[in-house]
Amino acid sequence: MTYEFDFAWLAGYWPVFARGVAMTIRLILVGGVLGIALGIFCAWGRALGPRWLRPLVALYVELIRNTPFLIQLFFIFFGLPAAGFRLNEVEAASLAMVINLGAYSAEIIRAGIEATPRGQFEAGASLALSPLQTFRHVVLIPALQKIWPALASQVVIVMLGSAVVSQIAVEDLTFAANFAQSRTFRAFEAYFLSTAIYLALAILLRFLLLRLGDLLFPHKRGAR
Amino acid sequence: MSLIAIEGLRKSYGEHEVLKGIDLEVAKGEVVAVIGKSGSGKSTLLRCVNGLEAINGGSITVDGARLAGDEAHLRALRLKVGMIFQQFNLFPHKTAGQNVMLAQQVVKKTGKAAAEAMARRMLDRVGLGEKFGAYPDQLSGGQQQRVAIARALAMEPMALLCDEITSALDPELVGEVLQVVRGLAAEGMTLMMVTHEMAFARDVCSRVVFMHQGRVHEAGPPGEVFANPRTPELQSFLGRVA
Amino acid sequence: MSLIAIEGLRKSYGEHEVLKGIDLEVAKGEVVAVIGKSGSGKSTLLRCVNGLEAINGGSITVDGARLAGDEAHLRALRLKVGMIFQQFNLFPHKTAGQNVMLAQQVVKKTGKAAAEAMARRMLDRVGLGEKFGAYPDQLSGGQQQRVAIARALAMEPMALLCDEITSALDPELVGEVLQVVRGLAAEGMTLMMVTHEMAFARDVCSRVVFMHQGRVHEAGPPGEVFANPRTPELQSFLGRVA
Amino acid sequence: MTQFTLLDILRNLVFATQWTVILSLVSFIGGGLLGLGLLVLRIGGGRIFAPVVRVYVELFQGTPLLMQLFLAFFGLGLFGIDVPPWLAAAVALILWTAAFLTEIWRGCVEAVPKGQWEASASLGMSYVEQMRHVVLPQALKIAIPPTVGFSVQVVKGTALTSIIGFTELSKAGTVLSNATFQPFTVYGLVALIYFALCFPLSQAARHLERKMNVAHRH
Amino acid sequence: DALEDIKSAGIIRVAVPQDFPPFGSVGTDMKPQGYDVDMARLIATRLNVDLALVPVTSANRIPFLQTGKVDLVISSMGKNPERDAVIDFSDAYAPFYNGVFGPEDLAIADASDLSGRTVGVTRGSIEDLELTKIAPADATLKRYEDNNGTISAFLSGQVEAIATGNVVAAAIIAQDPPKKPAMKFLIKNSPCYVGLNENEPALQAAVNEIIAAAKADGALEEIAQQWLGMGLPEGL
Ligand SMILES: Nc1ncnc2c1ncn2[C@@H]1O[C@H](COP(=O)(O)OP(=O)(O)OP(=O)(O)O)[C@@H](O)[C@H]1O
Ligand SMILES: Nc1ncnc2c1ncn2[C@@H]1O[C@H](COP(=O)(O)OP(=O)(O)OP(=O)(O)O)[C@@H](O)[C@H]1O
Ligand SMILES: [Mg+2]
Ligand SMILES: [Mg+2]
Repeated sequence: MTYEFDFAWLAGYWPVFARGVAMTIRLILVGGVLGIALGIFCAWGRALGPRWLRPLVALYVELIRNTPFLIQLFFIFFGLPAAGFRLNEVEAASLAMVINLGAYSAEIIRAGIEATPRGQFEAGASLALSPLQTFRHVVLIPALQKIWPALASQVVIVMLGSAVVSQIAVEDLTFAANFAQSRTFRAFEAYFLSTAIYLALAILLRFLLLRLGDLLFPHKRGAR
Repeated sequence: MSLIAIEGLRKSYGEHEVLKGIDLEVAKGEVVAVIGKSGSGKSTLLRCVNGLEAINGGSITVDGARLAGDEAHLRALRLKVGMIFQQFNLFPHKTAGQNVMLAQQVVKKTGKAAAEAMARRMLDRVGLGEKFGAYPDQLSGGQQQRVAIARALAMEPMALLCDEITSALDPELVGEVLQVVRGLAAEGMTLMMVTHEMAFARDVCSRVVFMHQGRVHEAGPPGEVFANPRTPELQSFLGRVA
Repeated sequence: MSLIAIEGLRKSYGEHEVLKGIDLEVAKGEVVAVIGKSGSGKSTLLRCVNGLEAINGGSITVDGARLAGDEAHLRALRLKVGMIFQQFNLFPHKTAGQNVMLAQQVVKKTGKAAAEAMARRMLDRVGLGEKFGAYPDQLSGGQQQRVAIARALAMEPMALLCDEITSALDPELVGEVLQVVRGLAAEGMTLMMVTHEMAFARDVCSRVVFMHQGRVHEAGPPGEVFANPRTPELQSFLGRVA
Repeated sequence: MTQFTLLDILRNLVFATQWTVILSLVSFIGGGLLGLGLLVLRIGGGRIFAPVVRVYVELFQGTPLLMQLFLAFFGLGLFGIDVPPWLAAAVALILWTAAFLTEIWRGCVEAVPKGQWEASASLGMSYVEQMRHVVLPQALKIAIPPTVGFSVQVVKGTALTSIIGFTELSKAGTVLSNATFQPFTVYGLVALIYFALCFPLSQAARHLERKMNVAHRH
Repeated sequence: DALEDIKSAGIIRVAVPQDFPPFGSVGTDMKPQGYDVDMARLIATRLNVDLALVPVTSANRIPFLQTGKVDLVISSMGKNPERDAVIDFSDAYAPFYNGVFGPEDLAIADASDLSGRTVGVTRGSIEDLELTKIAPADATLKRYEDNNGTISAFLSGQVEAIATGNVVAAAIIAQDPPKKPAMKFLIKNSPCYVGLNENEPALQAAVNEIIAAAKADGALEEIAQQWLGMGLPEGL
């Protein structure tokens, strides 16, 4: 079988791809920032929070981690309106990503918190810091620093996983590929292109996150 | 009236009773050395006085206020009594100066400028004026421990609890930390310190408390305690350490 | 002829030259104490002799064979020279006995029965005959360090390198380890040890080497070195430690 | 239009679940073996193989699994190589799983304290002997919880094989909801089945992790 | 030559949809059924070969064809010049009654009334292609992966109207949902074509012949009655 690759059609479709890339970036920006914020809150809730909060967080984390993202997306987009809460597809996709990353990052950040030596909590306490102040000023930053690479990987995974939001008509990068191929039947070219863009985005995103880590944690700690 | 008054203090971990009724008073300006074998409950005693452990019986009174378990009381207590740990426990993501400033700003709501001035004063006092901007892992163990002391002092506590603060240090660095403590004692700070440095205890302390199996087994001025240990346990303990 | 001969040894980490030309000979049966301030290069020296660090200049000769960087030479060297670390470094997934047996079986291809017999003998020798089946985390620090000694001895090395082997131990446990080392010295083992235990060095060692800023600054019999330190650096070092 | 009872839906979903399970097992076992080989190359492969493995990992972790499956199945077809869907699915999933497991395990090997390497070196062990007797046994132990944890991702990852024509659980869900117009029933059941598959795995991972923290504090 | 190959193998492999009723969905036994499936069966019978059905989605049906994993794609495909450049099409084999549907009280009479409104449609389907051409610029088309997405979007109120086949709309109404889709206007009646690889004139001719014959002898009419609930239109 000889197949001739042909990218001439791209002339008409590059705006679709450009918009798709922009949408994917927008989703991961919102999902990343809010997802990690939610993750921090949940990690705190599960490791140090009030007793009543812990099982709730655990339930949320387990529900999300043990079901596919696509199904979560469907429930948010198609299901929530039945409960009188309508989100458009972009909002729904963003929310799904926040909730998804929130659950995963909660587990990762919790590991960082639990790896914090007890002495740090005690030092905070003995200086009369409240538990919340100790968490905020003493525990959080070193804990985040410890798990930052893992967190960066998870953000990349969520970015790649966001490909399925095209199923609820979000016009992201995968949508662009699907859309172009549904018109031109140039499936290989469309998917090949989108794969290459995803790879570039993944590498770039990881690089930027690690740089961000350097900025957030300017002081590299020596080998423990 | 004594600054710290401990009465009938009991503390258990599960089944295991670690403190079996401790009575101890520490007057203002006193320097008390707590000695004893590993596992005799020295650390536990100090941690109870700092409210880091919930107690199972008896009472602890600091400056007239009895210690209760709720957050507000605990914070009030800890403002009166500072604690320094064997493992320094400096905050690794903050410089020496920020370590000293943090609690002032967060707990006492001191302004940044005032907190910084205080931090510089305290770091000067422990001989580390020029290390304000250094991170903990850029400091030697002895320097880290001195920062920890400065950090506790910056809260202007009425007493300091020190738990084997030189045990994690290389022998050469022990001196510089003890020098700082000696200075504090001379200035009249109330100190309660667990230590293995017998020579130091003899020189500096006004009273030595020997703990054994969760009780105060013997106590008295260092001259008496070290020269004429009455119980065989203390005799054997001193024999081994010296 | 000396067992270990170090000539003009240089070692740098990046820009930082840590050993600046070390000359040192250790005869068979000698017990050499290496002392010096933190960062003076003591550990680095020992690690070079054990081939754990690649060297940048000079030579190290053990029992007539010059140390080269390839795997075969390194293994031959390490069979002649054992090393014991500050942090014990026992294999946590193996019992005391298995810790001692492993290298015999894997490296020397000793049969299981012979390796076990040797392990029992060596554990007996360090006073831990009955701990054969215990896992490291079931042993105290002092016991763990003695297993580490037994493990090194089981390889029947010509010399042992000891890097602050008591520094991670609680003061009460130091004695039991030093007791074992004292026994080895008495039996004629060649020892090169970094230590902060000056009293021990004075009692047991045949020579003391004082390192300062990557050089051997002063060396001699302990009587001389401790009684009449010639350089101000050694004087100040001894003054601080003693 | 054909009428489906709830039982019909459930029966078909459970039937499709067997593909999910089979694919998961294949990718996990195959990916584990391949990952182990890659791990050895990654940490002991020197200047030639280690970077190759790094690029491999970057490639497979940096692109959507969906696209990997697509290219494995159709891409090879373009070159006239006719791979059956089960083979393409297995190969792509194995390659993908291996990329992640290699990285997870590398982290575990690096978590073994340096002192263990030094102690075993000073006893005269060669690199391979150190690995075999000292480092890997310890790394393996640390590796169990995250590995079991990752299996959850593998189970969910198999959903994407529908792109090459596999009717596993989630594809069956799509097809059924298109036939019945009852998306909530169908997807609700799908979610439940996934949860039933994955929850025990993640619980096991957590349990192992906790057990390990209690048992060994080295 | 593909036709030769099919005959000598004694089997024809046909890609059919599984997520696009009534053209392709599944029965309770998970076996494909629908207009496209019957069409495939018809072609196989008349070629006197066995039939292998390969379920596909809109995302992978063309790769299946191009990599030689199937001989024909019968997947309610519409034709456009771009598509025609990549694969070949047979004559039309099925009509497609597309309309825009909305709730009773939604006032839409023709394409221009879609101005400012959100319409759901299944991506890559004929109605997607056609509606894209005729919808005013300020109408928003939301393109879902499959019919199910489109319908769910309508029922959950995520879109105001949907473009779909009349049979699909009828099936929704049969479920008696709170929101019933009523026909607003008909999109151009655009037929479906069988897709096959380029440069296979023999196979193309054979398929066209079968389609013509089936139109003439009523076989296609029967299929249409069964799945679309109405006969073939004039001039298909
Ligand atoms: N968190 C804890 N849970 C259970 N038991 C504990 C805990 N902390 C301390 N113990 C036990 O309480 C006893 C006293 O411990 P403590 O740390 O007070 O002794 P210590 O005198 O400070 O000893 P050392 O000189 O070794 O520091 C010991 O038997 C110890 O095992
Ligand atoms: N792996 C390394 N990379 C870079 N620098 C190192 C490394 N190991 C040691 N050094 C540096 O080499 C110097 C000598 O270190 P070494 O550990 O030999 O000192 P030491 O005399 O053993 O000190 P100590 O008494 O604290 O153990 C120190 O300045 C140290 O910072
Ligand atoms: Mg203690
Ligand atoms: Mg050293």
